[in-house]
Amino acid sequence: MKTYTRTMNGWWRRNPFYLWYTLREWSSFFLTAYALVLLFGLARLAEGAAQYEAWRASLASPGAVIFHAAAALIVLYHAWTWFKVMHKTLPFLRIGARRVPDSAIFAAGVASSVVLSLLLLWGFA
Amino acid sequence: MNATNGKVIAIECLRYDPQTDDAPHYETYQVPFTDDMSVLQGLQYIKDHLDGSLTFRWSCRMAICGSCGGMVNGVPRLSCETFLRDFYPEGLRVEPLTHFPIQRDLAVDQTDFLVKLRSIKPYIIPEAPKPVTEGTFLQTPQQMDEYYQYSQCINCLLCYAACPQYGLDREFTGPGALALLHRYNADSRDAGKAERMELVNADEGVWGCTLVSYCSEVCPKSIDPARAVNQNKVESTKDYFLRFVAPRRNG
Amino acid sequence: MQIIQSDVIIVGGGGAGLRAAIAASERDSRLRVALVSKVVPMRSHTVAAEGGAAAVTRGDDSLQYHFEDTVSGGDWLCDQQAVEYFVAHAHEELVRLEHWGCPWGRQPDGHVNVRYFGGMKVPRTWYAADRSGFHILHTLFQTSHKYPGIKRYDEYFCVELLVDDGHVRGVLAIEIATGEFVVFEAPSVVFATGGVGRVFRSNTNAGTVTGDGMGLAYRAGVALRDMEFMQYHPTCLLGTGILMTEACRGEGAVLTNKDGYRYLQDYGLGPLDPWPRPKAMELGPRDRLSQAFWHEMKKGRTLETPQGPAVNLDLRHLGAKKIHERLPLIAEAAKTFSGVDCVREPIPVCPGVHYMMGGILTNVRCETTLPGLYAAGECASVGIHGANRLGSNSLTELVVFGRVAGEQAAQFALAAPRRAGSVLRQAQPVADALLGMLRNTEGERLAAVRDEMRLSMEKGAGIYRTQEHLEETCRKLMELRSRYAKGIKLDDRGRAFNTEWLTAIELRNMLEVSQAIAHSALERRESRGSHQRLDHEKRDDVNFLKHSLACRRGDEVPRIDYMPVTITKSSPRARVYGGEGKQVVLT
Amino acid sequence: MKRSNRPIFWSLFGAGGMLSALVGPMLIFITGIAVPLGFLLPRDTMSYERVLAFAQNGFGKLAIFVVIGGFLFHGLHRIYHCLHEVGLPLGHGWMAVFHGLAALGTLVALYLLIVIG
Repeated sequence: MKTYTRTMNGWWRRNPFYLWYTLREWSSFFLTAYALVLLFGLARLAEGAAQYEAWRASLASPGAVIFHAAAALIVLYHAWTWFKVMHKTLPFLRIGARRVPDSAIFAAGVASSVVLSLLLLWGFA
Repeated sequence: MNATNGKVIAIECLRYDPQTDDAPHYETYQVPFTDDMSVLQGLQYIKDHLDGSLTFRWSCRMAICGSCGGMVNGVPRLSCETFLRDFYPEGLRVEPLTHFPIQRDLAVDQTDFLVKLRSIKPYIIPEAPKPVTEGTFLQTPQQMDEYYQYSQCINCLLCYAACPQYGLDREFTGPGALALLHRYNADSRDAGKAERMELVNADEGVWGCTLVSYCSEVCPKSIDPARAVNQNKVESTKDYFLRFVAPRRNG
Repeated sequence: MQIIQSDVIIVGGGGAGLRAAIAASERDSRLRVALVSKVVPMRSHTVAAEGGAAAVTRGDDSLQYHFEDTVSGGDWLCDQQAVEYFVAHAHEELVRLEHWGCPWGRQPDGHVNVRYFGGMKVPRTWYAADRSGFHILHTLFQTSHKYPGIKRYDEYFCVELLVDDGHVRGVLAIEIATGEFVVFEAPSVVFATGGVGRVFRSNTNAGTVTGDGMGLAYRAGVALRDMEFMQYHPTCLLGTGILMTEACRGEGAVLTNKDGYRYLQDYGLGPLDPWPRPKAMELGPRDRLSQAFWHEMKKGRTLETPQGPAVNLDLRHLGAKKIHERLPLIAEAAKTFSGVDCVREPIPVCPGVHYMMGGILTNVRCETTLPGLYAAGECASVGIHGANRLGSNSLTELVVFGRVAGEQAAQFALAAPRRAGSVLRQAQPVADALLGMLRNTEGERLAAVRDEMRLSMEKGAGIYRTQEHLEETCRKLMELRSRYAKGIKLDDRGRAFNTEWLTAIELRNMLEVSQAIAHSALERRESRGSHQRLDHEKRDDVNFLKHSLACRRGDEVPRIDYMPVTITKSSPRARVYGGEGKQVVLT
Repeated sequence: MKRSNRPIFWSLFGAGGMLSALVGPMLIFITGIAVPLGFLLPRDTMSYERVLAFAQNGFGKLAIFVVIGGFLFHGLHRIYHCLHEVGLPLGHGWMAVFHGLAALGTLVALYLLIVIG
């Protein structure tokens, strides 16, 4: 029986939902790059003050700041989506006979992120 | 057909005839319509009055039989509960469910899904045989709630058309079948989880999913198949590590 | 032409067909059971059944009550032996469905819950919300995967029953995807092909409900029994025909006319109480409710809408919680297809053709008069529905008699000697004739003939019938048959997935089954159950306490014969509703 | 059917994903924007002395290790999928390669943290 199979070429452009998904997935390039920046900084730190300071100075370059701004935004989007789908990995949670709504799990995720981020800011300061 | 108040809408349909065509093409039909007409009724109008060779599946026309799924302007929808008025005056494009091979026009080959449905052992595997004379199992509404939403699947395959991972890799068992797998695992009457975990644990099982979750978005019965799949990633992970700690009796 | 050998062929993959296939396979796992269906089983029309399935369950109920409700509901045209078998085996079959995973509604303690339906003394309807048919079908379909003996042939359309020397030899089918003819050969065949509601214009039935099995059996010389009894369901969503289940009323919904008046009290269904009463008002039987609508319409007391006259089905007092728990599909369908939020507004409804009480004549063992041919489900007339089917008896019928048919067919196949001789001799000319349809260069459009048939059936064989209108319909059907014979011109000349061709073949069956309906109705000069004659308003037990049998006579109109009704313990009485029943406590 | 090794990879991916969702955006903001620009936080927040002290402290070592490792495992897991999704023919086996790279980066971090003392 002859059938026709369509290609998947450019599938991610076919639907806005897929575009947002792709953005979420491509946040990983930024996150990985950021981890490498940190790893690089750690290496400089191990090499001594001068090397470390050079690395630190490079962070203030416009290119680095633009990269970090983009990375922060995209990882923020990743965080949002992460909490948005978090309930899907969980069994039904119940309080008494009532199911905990998915929106509550999302809210709990966002709230913990906010609290931890503020703690982090406070820790650095 | 009722009076149409003179409104006409353009429906562009994908056409493919395996007997004569090597690739699909599109054909546009001008269809008079009323505001209560569904896309399915638009297609029926074409078949009855304009071109009897347009091929599509349909049956219940009330969103329960799962026959009439298709892509409407690129989105997987049941054509019986999608209305022409929402596409007026621009018109709409109707295509067969994506990711499936096209048999003819809007009809796709569903065989792959049917094979996968079989592979998940979609039936109660009881702990021990229970004679009918013993009456029903007891199941509280809360126990029922554990699987009930996943039992609502009408096998319309919209979730498969929504899943790029299935499109990219046909080995993936896919959202619909996995949601049904979970439906049985989560049923208090069932004791077949260990058997079904073999599929869950395989590369073809839940691991093809990257939680795009568009399946849950398009599901006409709000089943949330992505949840069933991803809950089973956790189950499979537990199964993977716990077997070292507490091996199952039957290995 | 490919020939596929098996032991039992089941035609139709709905509730009855699947149950028959499982029963045959359980009878002997070595049997090769071929399940042949024109759709993948889960698309079958069982899927659309909503309200539930009846079986005696509660302590205050009894088999006697279920029997009486069924027989009086059927206006004493039921075969009482069949009803006795049915009520006695109903419960075990529903329990079996429960064991197979059907998510029946539960009480808080985990026991199965039951609800009221029309014409019931005591609530006995098991339900899975208002998607009972959907759950039964999927439970059976999914459970059928457990049986390696069942081999499915999805999307094979049966076009002829093959009979040789008075014995069934198999069926001829078209593989839809390729358009190739395939012969399925086996000593026994079960027809579980469903109803024929699509011969009427306004109906609750899926597009597949085209009376295929009835047509094929009829062509093979088996009589169609009680075909004049076509049930109108009183509450269908206006404009679409989508069923608004009787369970709405079972849960407490009321029907009002354009003045907000509960009109059923005017039609022998009262009195109007502040509480629901079993077998009264909205809990009356379907035939009476549909007829009351007709009278309201004649009195000008229905709502006039662009889609025709309607009354209001009012659920508002049930409250959002109960509606969404018990009637989610209704709420969803009313919203999607009519834009009505049934929590806030009443749903506009009107009657629509719903169910064929008659069908292929069988005895209580589902045997037809043709050795080796069995029938079960809506396509069969096993005799439990009489002149009007009680709501929620049909889903139970699918499993009770689906099982009987499967077991009997298996038994027959195990005992049957293998017959020599080729089935192709009969199959080939049929296939050639059908292929000829693809070559017609002249003729009219399929839809034209089909639509004229539907309109004519609705006019002549609707809720109320008269000699004059029935005769006109009979004439029209003959005319349509000869126009069909002259030729239908198809746009689609190919064989692969040619649904236009298949629809044309369906239409052939529909025209013939329509004739059986119209002529049976013409000959029954009385009013009984769903068959109401304005020119013969009374039930006439002297002349018509008997089943009609429509027998095919080639191109002629059918011959209508009669056979006696089996009466075991309930002699005909007046059929009384309303009045004396006690208060209903809705759970 | 063959049991997949994905649970190992998926756990690491998930742990990194959770960590990056909880603190990722703020961390990037602090180290990449706030401190370098002296915005909200003083520039010397990440002075050599402070960061060295942090990296020599047990808690600090753990934090740096977990952040770099977690982000790498999460990130490279998803990069594998991204490349697969744009059509590169990367079978299931390639997952190990990407996680191997993440493991390599994590080991380098571990080495550096030990070297720093």
